[in-house]
Amino acid sequence: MSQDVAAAPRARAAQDTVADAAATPERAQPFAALGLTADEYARIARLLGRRPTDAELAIYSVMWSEHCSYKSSRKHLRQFADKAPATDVLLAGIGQNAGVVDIGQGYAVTFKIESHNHPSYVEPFQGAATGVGGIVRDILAMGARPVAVMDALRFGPADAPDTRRVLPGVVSGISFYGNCLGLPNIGGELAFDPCYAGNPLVNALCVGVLRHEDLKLAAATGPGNQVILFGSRTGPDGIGGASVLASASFGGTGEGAKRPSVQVGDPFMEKLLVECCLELYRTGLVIGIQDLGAAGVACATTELAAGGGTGMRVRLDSVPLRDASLGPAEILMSESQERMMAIIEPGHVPAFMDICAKWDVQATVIGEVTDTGRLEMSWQGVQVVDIPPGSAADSGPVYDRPAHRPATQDELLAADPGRLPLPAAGRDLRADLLLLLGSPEGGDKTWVTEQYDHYVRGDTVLAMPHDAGLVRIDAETGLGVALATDGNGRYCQLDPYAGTQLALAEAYRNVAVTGARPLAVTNCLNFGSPEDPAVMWQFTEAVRGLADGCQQLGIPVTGGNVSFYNQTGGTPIQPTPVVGVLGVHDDVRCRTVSGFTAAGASVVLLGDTRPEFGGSLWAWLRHGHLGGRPPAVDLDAEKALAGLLAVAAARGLLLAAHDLSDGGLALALAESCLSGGTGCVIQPPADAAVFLFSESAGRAVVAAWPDALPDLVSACAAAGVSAAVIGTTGGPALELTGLFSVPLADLATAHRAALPALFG
Amino acid sequence: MPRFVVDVMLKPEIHDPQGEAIAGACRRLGFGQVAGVRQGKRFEIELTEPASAERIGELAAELLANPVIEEFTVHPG
Amino acid sequence: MPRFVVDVMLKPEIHDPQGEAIAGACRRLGFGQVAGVRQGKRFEIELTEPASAERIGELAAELLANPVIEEFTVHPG
Amino acid sequence: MTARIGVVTFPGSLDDRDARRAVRRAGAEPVELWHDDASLHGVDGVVLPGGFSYGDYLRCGAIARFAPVMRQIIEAAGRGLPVLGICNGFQILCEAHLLPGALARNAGLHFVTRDVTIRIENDTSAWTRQYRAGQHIRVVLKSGEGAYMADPQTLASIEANGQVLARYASGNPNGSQRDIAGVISEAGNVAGLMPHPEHAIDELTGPSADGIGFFASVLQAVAIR
Ligand SMILES: Nc1ncnc2c1ncn2[C@@H]1O[C@H](COP(=O)(O)OP(=O)(O)O)[C@@H](O)[C@H]1O
Ligand SMILES: [Mg+2]
Repeated sequence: MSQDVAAAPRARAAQDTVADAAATPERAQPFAALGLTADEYARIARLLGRRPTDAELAIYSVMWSEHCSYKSSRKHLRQFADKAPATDVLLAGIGQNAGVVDIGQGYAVTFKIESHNHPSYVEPFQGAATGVGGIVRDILAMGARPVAVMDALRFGPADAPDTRRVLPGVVSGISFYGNCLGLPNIGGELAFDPCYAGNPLVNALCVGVLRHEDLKLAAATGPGNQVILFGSRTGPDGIGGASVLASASFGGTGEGAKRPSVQVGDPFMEKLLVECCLELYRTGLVIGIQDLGAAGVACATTELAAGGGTGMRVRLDSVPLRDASLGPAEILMSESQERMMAIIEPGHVPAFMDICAKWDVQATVIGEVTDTGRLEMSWQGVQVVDIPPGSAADSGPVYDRPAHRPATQDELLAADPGRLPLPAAGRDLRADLLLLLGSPEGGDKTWVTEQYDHYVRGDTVLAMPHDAGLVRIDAETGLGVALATDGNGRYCQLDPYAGTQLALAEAYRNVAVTGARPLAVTNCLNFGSPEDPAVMWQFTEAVRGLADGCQQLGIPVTGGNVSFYNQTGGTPIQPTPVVGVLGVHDDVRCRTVSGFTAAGASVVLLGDTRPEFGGSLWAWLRHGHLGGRPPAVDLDAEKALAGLLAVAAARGLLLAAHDLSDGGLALALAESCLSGGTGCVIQPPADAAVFLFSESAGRAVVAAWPDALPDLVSACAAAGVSAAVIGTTGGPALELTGLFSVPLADLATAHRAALPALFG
Repeated sequence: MPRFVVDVMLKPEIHDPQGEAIAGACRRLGFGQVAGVRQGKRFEIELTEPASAERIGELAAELLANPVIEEFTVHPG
Repeated sequence: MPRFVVDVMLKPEIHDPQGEAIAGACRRLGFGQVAGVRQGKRFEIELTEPASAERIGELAAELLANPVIEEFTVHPG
Repeated sequence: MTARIGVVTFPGSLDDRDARRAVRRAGAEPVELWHDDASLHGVDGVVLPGGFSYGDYLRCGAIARFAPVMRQIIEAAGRGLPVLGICNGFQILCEAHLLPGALARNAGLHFVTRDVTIRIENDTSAWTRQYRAGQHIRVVLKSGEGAYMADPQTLASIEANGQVLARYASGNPNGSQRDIAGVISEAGNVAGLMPHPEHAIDELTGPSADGIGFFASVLQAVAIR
């Protein structure tokens, strides 16, 4: 049970060696149980010129899994590079642990979003916690100091009993890990839909900061350099697959069945690991570094060696274990958390070890870099692995899976929301506003966000409830970065191409309303099974939409993550690409907030409003309707709006700016009133329901001081953004002249009610 | 009043960083003979009327423990 | 290997919101006969060599429990 | 000569950097102290910052109180050195018995991050002399185990001695007895505060700049001492 009292090591005779593999080509191996197809297994044998050993099979099975190899998505993801806009901000792009973007003044930032959906369903607390831990290590591995996290969450119906199990666990897991690590949580999403009932989405984002010269890459170079594994000891975490191998190869003692597929996070160890790595980076001793995530040692060794174009010799029995009964295959596949692998010159090992000791981080030399081009691993004196590392890391299978637009798509588009009765009377409009505002989807998210520390590190300028998180990077100059994530499963269900562009546009707009300049994109593509042609169609449309959209907006995709097999039985989730946009703020002191904080400012609606209710929150909540076309996408208009907002912020024209998305102008106005503590009086046009609830894209509501209004109007004209003065801030209510008035206190009560009523 | 105690512990194969940290602290405090610590939860349940241990076991499995990572024992308190 | 178990509970006069929340959840789940729940901690301690219960009691008093709000019992595991 | 205020970094401390920034902003010189230090390097006061020392495994602050630097701090506090524990630092000071009472799980059972208004009750301590008794200030609360608890005799005696430093004045966020947000030692030099004044030194990044008074106070106290 403890580190000091280890069980007896497994009998060495049981190991399948390279020599055995050559001598017994016919021996049956459980490749199917490890998730490999017969073709893939044959491909491995071809690459090696013999059957793989059990340990090699373990490596290929994890490296060629969908999760690590992107075998179903790779072909499509190429568009992100092929269509990338010409840019000089990208210091490292797709393929690295995370993309790195130049933000000026010698600073760079790296950011990435990743899913932890399935583990969070099985064990919500630990699943979500380790999701945060994993993405933070990705950022750390680039040489950056992690400075903030975000979380995009989607659950089944808010009042479903299972949501009551999953949501609080996920939120407290994120809270526990992120808070304990000292990373401010600066934003995210919370959405509900029946499609996520058996398959919640837990996507975590981390952003880190580095100086240009601190950039680190996952490459093992310099034969003779030492391979050091440091952090937590390796235990039997998350190796359900390896235990298949163990029981199949070793006579099925049943021991394998006990191997847990759930990992337990240790944020305290991760905090030590972060500080330890940053101190190591400062010494300049680190030649290459890689975090250990899914696929653990197997992934880190193959990718480091492949990245360096070298070879590596590893003594697997040097890996410090938490459970001495683990064999080589299990060590290779273990997903134990809070581990990193570094490449260090032999002469620098003592200095490396001293820093690790200072931070109480266990570090062990487990091998060295070679020039053989082979990844060789031994275990108690016998050789159990001898493969070309690139064959596992880069030469996995690539599938061009069939994709077909499902016939049901036409029915969905035909179900036009134009048939839905629109409210016209003040009483009905008011009721619909309160319905949206009081729903879990449209309501206040404080129940969640209050559990997250957004103050730690003292550089958070904006967090919830603002449209984007904003962190200061340099206190002298005011340089900072803004980040937002968005996704909308309903829009994507109707039209995955347009829906994905709408998610991109919303995140872009959320960043822009703070006054920041959008710069780069990350994404997490949550879909059903790629083996389902309808899902594959959704996927290809979404990727094409994102690549085209980024090209048009002139901001590159720097990285991301694909999560397939999000489905319950045969029913996939709505296609849910979650898009993260990062922007740079030249001076965070000029940021624009989302709330009306003072009376007497003109309320101006920017952008054009059309009757667009397809996939809208209003249609869904009021009528349970999902059909028709999602709002039209106009990325040039988004660009013009963003440019205008940056100019207005820099020139100090705005008291507030808030983007319009789910729930349209109605929700945006209510949110601005509530977060700033000031009401407003609005003069609605004739078609009030469209005015209030349509979700036309490319819009924001701003408040401008009367003396700045002429400036704003001319800036709008110059930018080609339509602007309509619709009212004035002030008063104790949200008032729509001639229609209705809701006192702020009543708005607040409705807004705050939903989540506490459900989750306590 | 009838009482039950439910002890919930992480399964032995699940990593228990908390227990490890406590074991380290024990040793630093001079209790060098501490080989390992595992930390779990103890629930003392008071009932208004008698119930079977099986019934309390159902409660434990449903609410007090997550059987994916934890195991529990029920005994009359 | 010698083992001890230390159970740590909040003192009865200290409010246990966690226990109350669990009792409420039990009742909502249909276990209406649950009158009250108190949640504490259970430490399983493995030793490399035998120790007296008094010695483990010292450890508990110094580290495992906070005597201001908690009380503990030691028993061989 | 400017005052030198030590800020301790335990493994798992998180707000040490912010505490140093606040000390500097108040005009003092921040000195980094390490949990393993055998000396306090002659500092004029010490801040134990927020965070999760040693992961807060077991109980918040329970393991940190045995860190080598704590031996020095306990001794120096006995000689009158001003010590302020913020959040996790408060928990450590209670665990070390430098302050009465204990901090228990929030009544709502969740971690709470919230801007709170607190009322300064004692304006004579080394850390609060720049405030007026009864003054309301706006600071940040962020904790999962922030409910102040003590037995009835202890509560009666700290009330009688004026050892309640501050109380929550905008609702009780965590179930603290008598709305207590902070306490001081009998001698008045050791203070514990659950909310974070160091996150309220600049309106750009905090709810107010009210928190700077804690750090300015100790500067004044040190000058007099
Ligand atoms: N899971 C979450 N984690 C952190 N912040 C969240 C989460 N969900 C929502 N938020 C924050 O709450 C605020 C309101 O969310 P939302 O209405 O969805 O914003 P928007 O419509 O601008 O994307 C935003 O500041 C958002 O970042
Ligand atoms: Mg928004």
